[in-house]
Amino acid sequence: MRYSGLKVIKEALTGHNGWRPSWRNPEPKPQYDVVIIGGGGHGLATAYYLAKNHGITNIAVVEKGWIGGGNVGRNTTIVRSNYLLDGNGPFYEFSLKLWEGLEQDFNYNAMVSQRGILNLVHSDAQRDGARRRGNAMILNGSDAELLDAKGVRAMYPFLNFDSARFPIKGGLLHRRGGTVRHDAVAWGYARGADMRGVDIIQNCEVTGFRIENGKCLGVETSKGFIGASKVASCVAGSSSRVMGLAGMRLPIESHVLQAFVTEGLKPVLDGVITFGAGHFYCSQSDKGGLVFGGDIDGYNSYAQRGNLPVVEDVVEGGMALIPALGRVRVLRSWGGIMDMSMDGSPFIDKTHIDGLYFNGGWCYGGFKATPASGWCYAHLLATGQPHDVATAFRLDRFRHGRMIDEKGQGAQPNLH
Amino acid sequence: MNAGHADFRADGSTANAGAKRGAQVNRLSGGLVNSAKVMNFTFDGKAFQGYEGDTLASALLANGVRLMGRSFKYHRPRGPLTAGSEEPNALVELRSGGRQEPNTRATVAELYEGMEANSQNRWPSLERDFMSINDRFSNFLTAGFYYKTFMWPAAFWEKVYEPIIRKAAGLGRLSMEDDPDAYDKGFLHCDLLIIGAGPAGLAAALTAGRVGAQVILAEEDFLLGGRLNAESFGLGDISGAAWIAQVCDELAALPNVRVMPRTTVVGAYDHGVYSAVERVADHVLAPEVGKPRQILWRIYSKRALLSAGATERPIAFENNDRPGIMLAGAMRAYVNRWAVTPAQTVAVFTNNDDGHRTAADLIAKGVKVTAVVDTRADAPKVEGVELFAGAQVIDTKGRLGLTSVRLRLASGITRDIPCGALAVSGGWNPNVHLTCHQRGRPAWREDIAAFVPAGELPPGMSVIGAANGDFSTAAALRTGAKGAVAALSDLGIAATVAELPQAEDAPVNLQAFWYVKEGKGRAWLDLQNDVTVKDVKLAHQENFRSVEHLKRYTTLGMATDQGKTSNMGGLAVMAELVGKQIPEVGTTMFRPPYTPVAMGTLAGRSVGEEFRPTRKTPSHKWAEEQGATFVEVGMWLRTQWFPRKGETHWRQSVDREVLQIRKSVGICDVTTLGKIDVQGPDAAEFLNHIYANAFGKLAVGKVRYGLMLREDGIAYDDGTAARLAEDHFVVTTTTANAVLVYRNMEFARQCLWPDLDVQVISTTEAWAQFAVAGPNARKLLQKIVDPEFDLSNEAFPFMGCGEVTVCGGLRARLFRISFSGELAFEIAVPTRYGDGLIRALMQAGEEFDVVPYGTEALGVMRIEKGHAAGNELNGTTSALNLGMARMVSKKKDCIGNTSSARAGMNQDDALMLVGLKPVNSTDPVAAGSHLMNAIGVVSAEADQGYITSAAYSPVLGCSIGLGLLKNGGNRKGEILRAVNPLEGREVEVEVVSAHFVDPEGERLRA
Amino acid sequence: MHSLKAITPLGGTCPQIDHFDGLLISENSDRALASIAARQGREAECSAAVQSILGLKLPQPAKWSIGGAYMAWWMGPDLWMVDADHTDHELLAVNVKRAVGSVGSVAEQTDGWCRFDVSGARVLDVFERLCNLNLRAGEAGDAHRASIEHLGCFVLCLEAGAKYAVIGPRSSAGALHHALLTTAQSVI
Amino acid sequence: MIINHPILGPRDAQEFTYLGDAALIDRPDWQADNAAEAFHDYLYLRDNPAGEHRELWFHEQGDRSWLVVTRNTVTHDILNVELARDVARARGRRK
Repeated sequence: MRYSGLKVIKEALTGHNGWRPSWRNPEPKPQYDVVIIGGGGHGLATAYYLAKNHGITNIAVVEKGWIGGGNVGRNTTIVRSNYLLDGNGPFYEFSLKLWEGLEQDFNYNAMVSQRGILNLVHSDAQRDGARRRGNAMILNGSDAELLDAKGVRAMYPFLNFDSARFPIKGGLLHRRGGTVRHDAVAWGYARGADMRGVDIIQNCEVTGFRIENGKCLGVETSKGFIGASKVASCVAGSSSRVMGLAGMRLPIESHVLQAFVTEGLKPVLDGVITFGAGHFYCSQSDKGGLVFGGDIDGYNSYAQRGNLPVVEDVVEGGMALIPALGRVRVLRSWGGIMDMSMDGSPFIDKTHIDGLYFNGGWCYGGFKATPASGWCYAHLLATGQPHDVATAFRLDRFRHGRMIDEKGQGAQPNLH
Repeated sequence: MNAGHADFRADGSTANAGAKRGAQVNRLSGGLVNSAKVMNFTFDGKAFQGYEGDTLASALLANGVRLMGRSFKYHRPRGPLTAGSEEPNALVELRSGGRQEPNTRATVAELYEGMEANSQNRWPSLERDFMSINDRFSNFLTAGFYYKTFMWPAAFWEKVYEPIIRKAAGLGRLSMEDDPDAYDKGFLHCDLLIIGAGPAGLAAALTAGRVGAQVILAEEDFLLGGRLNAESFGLGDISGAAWIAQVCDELAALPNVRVMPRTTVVGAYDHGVYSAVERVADHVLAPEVGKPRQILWRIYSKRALLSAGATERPIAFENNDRPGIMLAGAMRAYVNRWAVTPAQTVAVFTNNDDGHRTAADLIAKGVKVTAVVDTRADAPKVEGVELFAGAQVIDTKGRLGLTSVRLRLASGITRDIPCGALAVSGGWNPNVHLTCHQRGRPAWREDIAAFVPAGELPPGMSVIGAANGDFSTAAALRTGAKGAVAALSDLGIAATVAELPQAEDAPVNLQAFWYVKEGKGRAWLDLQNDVTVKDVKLAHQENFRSVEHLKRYTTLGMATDQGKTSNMGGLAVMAELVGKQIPEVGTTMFRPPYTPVAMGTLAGRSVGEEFRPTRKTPSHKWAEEQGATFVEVGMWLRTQWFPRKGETHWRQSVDREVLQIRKSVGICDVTTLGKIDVQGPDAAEFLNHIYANAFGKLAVGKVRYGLMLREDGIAYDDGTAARLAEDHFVVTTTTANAVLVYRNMEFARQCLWPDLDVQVISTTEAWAQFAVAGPNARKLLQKIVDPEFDLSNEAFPFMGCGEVTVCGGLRARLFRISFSGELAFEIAVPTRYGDGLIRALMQAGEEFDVVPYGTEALGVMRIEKGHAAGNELNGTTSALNLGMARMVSKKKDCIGNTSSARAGMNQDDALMLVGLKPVNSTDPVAAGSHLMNAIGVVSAEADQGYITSAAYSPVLGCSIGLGLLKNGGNRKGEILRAVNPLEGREVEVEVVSAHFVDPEGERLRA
Repeated sequence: MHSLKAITPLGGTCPQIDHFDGLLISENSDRALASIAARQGREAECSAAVQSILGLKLPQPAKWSIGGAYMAWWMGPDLWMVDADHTDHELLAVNVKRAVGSVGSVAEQTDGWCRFDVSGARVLDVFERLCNLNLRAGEAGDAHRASIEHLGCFVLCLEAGAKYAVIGPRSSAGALHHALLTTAQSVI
Repeated sequence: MIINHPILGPRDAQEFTYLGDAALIDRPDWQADNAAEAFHDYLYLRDNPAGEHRELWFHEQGDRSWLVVTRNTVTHDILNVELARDVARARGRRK
C-alpha cells in the first residue's frame, strides 16, 4: 500500500477501513539467507537495503521485544554530518545524504527536518578546533559555517551572552543537520522491508548461536532454532551480551545515556544547539517539547535509567546556556544503553567466525548513522566487502593502532 | 453576549464575570477555604475573586467558569478533569514577563492576591479559537496521519508543512526572557522517607515519629491529609480536618520529624536517593529577594514508604471531554474542600460505589443531583437521587460547557438529562509511579481492576495505603502504621502500631468498565493529546499493538500528565482488541519525574556566572587594577593581555608585550599550571613510570622536561619535574590537565605499583608562581632574590632549580625554565604573597621597562619557539607526531611505551609537527586550516594535515603556524596550500622548522 | 623580616566577616597548614613521631584531633593535614618535616586553601543547602570532605550544630564565599 | 548511587570518578614476548557483563582512594567495596 495525502483523504472519507498492518507478524521459517539480530533502526535498515539494493529478501529480523524499542526509540533525534576524522566524515556525510531522500525512498514521512545544528565555541582553542572540523566537513562534501558571537546572537538572541560563566565566542553552524522523528524511522524501514518480503519477528530473543567448525549456521531463539547462511548482529547496547554468546569479547562497554523532554511549548527554538562549555544539547520537537541531553552517566550499566547528579549537571548546562528555560518543566527523563566503543567510533565488520557479522559500538551517535549503517552493513553482507565509506570500522583496528578517536580521549569509553 | 460565552458559565448564567466581580455563584458553604480572606485574581484579563485556600481551578469554578483550556490537537474546549497535579486539561500560563510559566495546572496553582493567569493554545480567545477548525477535520487527522503524507514535493516538508504543524503544536508560551527567580538545592538524610501525607502517610509518620526515628514526611499538597480533606466522613468522633490538625500538632512537636508540605517527591534513584521539589514561593506573587522560588532536595533515605494515594480514572464515551465533565473524586474535593460546585445541577456516571459518594456529598451541600448513572445492573441505591442502574452515558451536549447528557438505559431507551456537570468514576489507579523508577513492573489486581506495585520495588521502599490498592481510610491508617513498624524494624528500631481512630472501611465494589461502545463519534482517552478510542482501534488495525507502539503511534500518555488519566483506558481498549487480558498487554514505563519539574529547580544556584566556580590567580586583583583583559582557561580566569592607553586593538597590546619580553623582560602569572608534590624514596622510579622519558638520573637542583603518555601511547600532558631533593620532586602539569595527571598518578601509585614508597599531593594553589622572561630576567630577579643566592649562569644554569628567599627572607622556589625561549625563570612564593610579589617585581623592573604579559603573548612566544601545547596535545597525537619519538624510553617500563609501538602509529606518512610560514608574508595563517599539496585537487583524500596553532609573530613580522603534516619531518622547504574553505581562504605556506626563534636555544641558555 | 604584604584568599588585607540573623561567616586567614603522608611501612613511626615531637595524636579517618599548638585532620589513608596559627607557625611545614624526618613526606599547604568559619543557630539549615554531609548526625571532631558548589572542601565540625570550618581551594575562595552568602540569604 | 567506602562509609557516587573494569589493575608485563597483544587485550577488551562487575572508582572529591567496587550493572546493587591498593597487592602487584 502506498501512502499519500490522497490516500489519507480517501480513507478519511471511507471510514479508515483500508489501512493495513504496517508489517506482518510472521512465524519464523526454518532457514533464511540472512538473519539479522535486532529490530532497531540499524537492523531494520539493513534488512531494507539488503532487499532493495541487493535483492536479498529471504531475511528475518529477530527482535527480543518490540521493533524500534532500542536506541532508535529513545534518542534525541539529531542527524548531522559534522565529523572530523577521515574514518568518519565520508560515512556520516553519506548517511545525511540518505536521510535527505529517505522519506520519498521508503514512502514514510519520518519528518526529516534540516533545521541546522549550531555547536557553540567558548574559547580560541575551541574556535581553532571548530575551524579544523568545519573545513574537514566541507572537504567531505558536508556544509559548515563559522559564526562569530554576533552571528550567534543574531540567530539565537536568548542565549546567555551577557552574564555567562563561559561567554559564547562563536559557533560552527551545520545547516543540513537537524532532527528526524525517530520512531518513524524504525517504522518506515520496517514497513519497507516487510513489503519486500522480509520477516520481522518480534518477541523473539536470541539465546545462542549454532557454530560448527568455525561457521555460524544460525541462531537459537526463544522461538526455536532459525538457520541462516549469514547471521548479522545489530543490537546496540547489548552487543557484548549477544556476541558473548558466540564467545567473542568486544572493545565495547555498555553505558547509560539519559535524555529529557519538557512539556510542550509554542515554538521557541528553531534549530539544534549544543553548548560548548558544558554538557547540553537541545532542540524542540514538532510537538513542542524541548528535547535535550548531555553526558552519559559514566559507569557501566545495563539498567535503562540514570541517576540524579547527571540530571542536575545536564540541566545546569541548559540553564547556563538559555536562562529563559528556568520555568520550563522537564516532563520525562529516560535512559538508554549505549555500546560505548574504545575510541568512540563504531564497527561494521565480519567476525572471525564464518558467516557471523557484527555491527555495533555506535556510542550515542547511532541514530544519525541509521541509513548509512544499514546500507553499508547490507553491502558487507551481500558482497563480503566493506562499503567504501565504512572501511575504517574494523574490529581489529586497535590491534594495529588505527583508532578513530574524534574526542581524543583514548581507551576510556565513558569519556567518548 | 454571545451564546458561546453563555455556555462556559455553568447552567447558562449569562453574567459577565468581569462585571460581576465577587460573584462566586457556585460557592457553597463550609470547606477548608478562608472566606475571610478574599483574593483578587485575573483570568484572561477578567477580574475575579476567590478565597485563601483556593486553587485557581476552584476559584474559577466558584465564579462559574468551567472553560479553562483547549486541547492540544483539535483545540476542543476543556475544563478541569481533576483536582490535582494529574490535570490534563486546565493548563494555563501563570504570571507574565520573565516569570511567565506555561502549562501550569490550574488545579494545583494556589490562589494568591494578584494572580494573573491566561489560557493558552488558543487564538484569538479561549471562547473563540480559530484552530478549533482542526476539530472539523479530525477525521483526516487520525493517529499517525502525518507519517503517511506531506512527503511531496520533497522540499515542502521543511518549507511548508512542518512550519504550519510546528506553529500549531505546543501548548503554552515561554516568554524567552531570562527567569528572574532564584532556585536552591539541598540535601536531607533520614531513616524513613514518607511520600504523601494522606491517612496512610500520617499514620506512618506518627508511628515512626513517636519512637524517635528520623522521619521526613513529604506532601505534594499545601495541606496535609490527602483525601481526608476531600471527603465528608470523619475519623472516630471528629471530622477529618480535626484529626489532621491533631496529627499535625503532634508531628510539629517532634524534632525528629520533618514535615514538608508543597513538596513532591519526583524521582526514586539508586540506593535510597530520592529527588523532591519544594515549592517555596509559588503561592505568592513573587519570592522575597534572595529567597528561592523552589528547592530541589536530594533525600538520602534508609527506608521509604510510598503513600502517594491513587488517581481516579475516567470512562470513555462520546463527547466525554466537555467542560463540566470531571472525575467524581475531584468533584467531591471541590465540594467538600473548596466549597465549590462546578454547576448547580450535576449528574454522576460510575462503575463503582465510590461514585455514589459524590452524589451524596453534593446533595448534602444542597447541590441538585439529577441522576446517578451506574453501569452495574445491581448498583446500590443512593438516597435522594434517581439511580439508573445498568445504564451508560452515550453522548453529551454543550459547546463550551456541558448542558446535558444522553443516557442509554438498561431498558434500551435513551434519555437526555440536563446538567452543568457530570462526575465520572471508572475506579482508582494506585499511584505506583515511583515504584517503577527502577525495575518495578506493577501487577494486576482483579478486585480493583488496577495495577498495584509489584516486582522489584526500589530497594528500601514499601508501599502503603491507596498506593498499594488499599483504598479504605481504615486500611490506609492500618497499612501506614504497620508499614512504618516494618520499615523501622529493618533498621533495628522497635516501634509499635499507634492507636488509630475508627475510620470508614468500605470495600471496593467495582465492575470494570472502560469505555462505552455505542456511538460513532469520538470518545476521548487522552484528553490533552486528543487520543480517542478510534485512534487505538486504528493503531491496532495497523499493527501498532505493543503498548509502546500504541503510545508512540497515537501519542497516548505522552501529554503533560504522562498518561496518569489516560493510559489505563487505552490499555483496556487495546486488550479487548487483541483479545488478551489487560496485564498481558502490559504497561508503559513510568519514568521520572513523577510530576514535571522546572529546569530552574534542577539547576539550583549553578546559573549565570555561578554556573561553575571561578578560580582566580594570585595576581588577579593587581591585574584588575591594571585594566587587564581576562579569559577563561578551564575554571581559571587568566589575564589575556594588558592593554595600555592608546591601544585600540588587542594585537597592539600582544605585539608590544612579546617584543618587550624579547627585548628586555616580562612577567606572567603561571600559577595555574598544576604543581604536584612527589616525595618518597621511590619518587624517581615512580616518575620513570609516569613519564615517557627517563627521570632516574636527574640531579638534585635540576629540572627536566617530561612527556606523559596515556597507556595507548598517545601524549596527553607535558611539563617539568624539578628535583628539590633526592626524595622530592615538584611536577608541573598543564593548566587543563592538573586534575587528570594527579588522578593518574594516584592510579599508578595505588593500583599499578602499590609498593612503591611514594607520596603525591597537589600543591597547585599553595604557591603563586610567576614567569620572569627576557634578556633582563636575571637582572630583575637579582633585585628581588636575596643577595646570598647566586643567579649567575654558572651557579644557576638553564634547567636549574632551588629554594631561595626573596624580599628579605620570604621562602621561595626558583626554577630556570623557559616556555618563551628567552632567558627565563619561574619564581614561586606562598600564594598570599603573590600579590605582593607581582607588585615588587613590577617595581623592581621599572628600570627595564618590564611588561606584564598574558596568555596571548605566552601563546605567541610558544608558537615562535615551537612548543607543543593544548592544540597539539589534542588526544590523538603520539610522541612521534610531536617530534619527540626519541624521548620515549625503550629501556624502562613507562605508561604508554608498549602501545605506542603499534604499526598504525608508526607509518612512514605519520603526521609530524612542523612550522609553517606564509609564502607571502602578509598572508594570515589560520589554525584549523587543512594542508594540501601545492598542486592537485583540494579534497579530503588529498588532505596532508592541518594547522594546529597560529599566531602573528611580531618578531618575524608575519603570521606563523604549527601544523601536523604527513611525513612532515622530511618536507622542510616544501610549499603547501593551507586551505580554509570554511572562511573562503587559501594561503601558500612553506614548511619550516617549528623553532622559528632562536632554534639553537642560545637565548634561553644565556 | 621580608617586605611582602599578604592578602587574604578573598583578596583583602584583613579577613571578611558576614553577619546574618543566627549565622556568622568569618574568613579565617590565620592558619598554617602542612600535609603529612606517612612513608610506606612507617605509618606507626610517623604517628609516633608527630605525637612525641609535636604533642599531637594524629586522628582516625574522618576525624580531627588537637594537641598542643597543633590540630590535624584526616585527609586520606595515611595522610593528614596539620594546622596551626599562621602568626606563630608560618614555617609549620619545616617544623613538621623536622619532626617526622624520613618517615613522612611533608608538603606546605598553607596557601592552597581558604577557610571560612561558619557558626550560629542556623548553621545546620545553611549546610543542608550546601553539601550532602549529614551534619545533624555528626559530632564535634568530625572531619569530612564534601563537594560544595562543585568544589572539594573539608568540613570540620568544631562544635556540633553550632560551629563548622569550611576549608576549600584558595583560588575559588570568591566562589565559595559567594555560595555561603547566597545560601545564607536563601535560608535566613 | 551510594558507594559504601571501606573507610568512610556510605558516600554519594557523585564524589567519585569512574574508570572501568578492575582488570585495569592487571597491567601486563612490558617485557613479555606477547606484550603487544597483552597490552591490546588489557586496554581494549574489558569485561562488560550484564551482572556483577568489578570496577575502579576514584574518590576524587574525598580521600583520594581508588576503590574496587563490585556492582551489578543491571540492578546497580553494590555488593562489595575494597581499597584498590589492597586488591592490587593481593593480585601480586608490587613495585
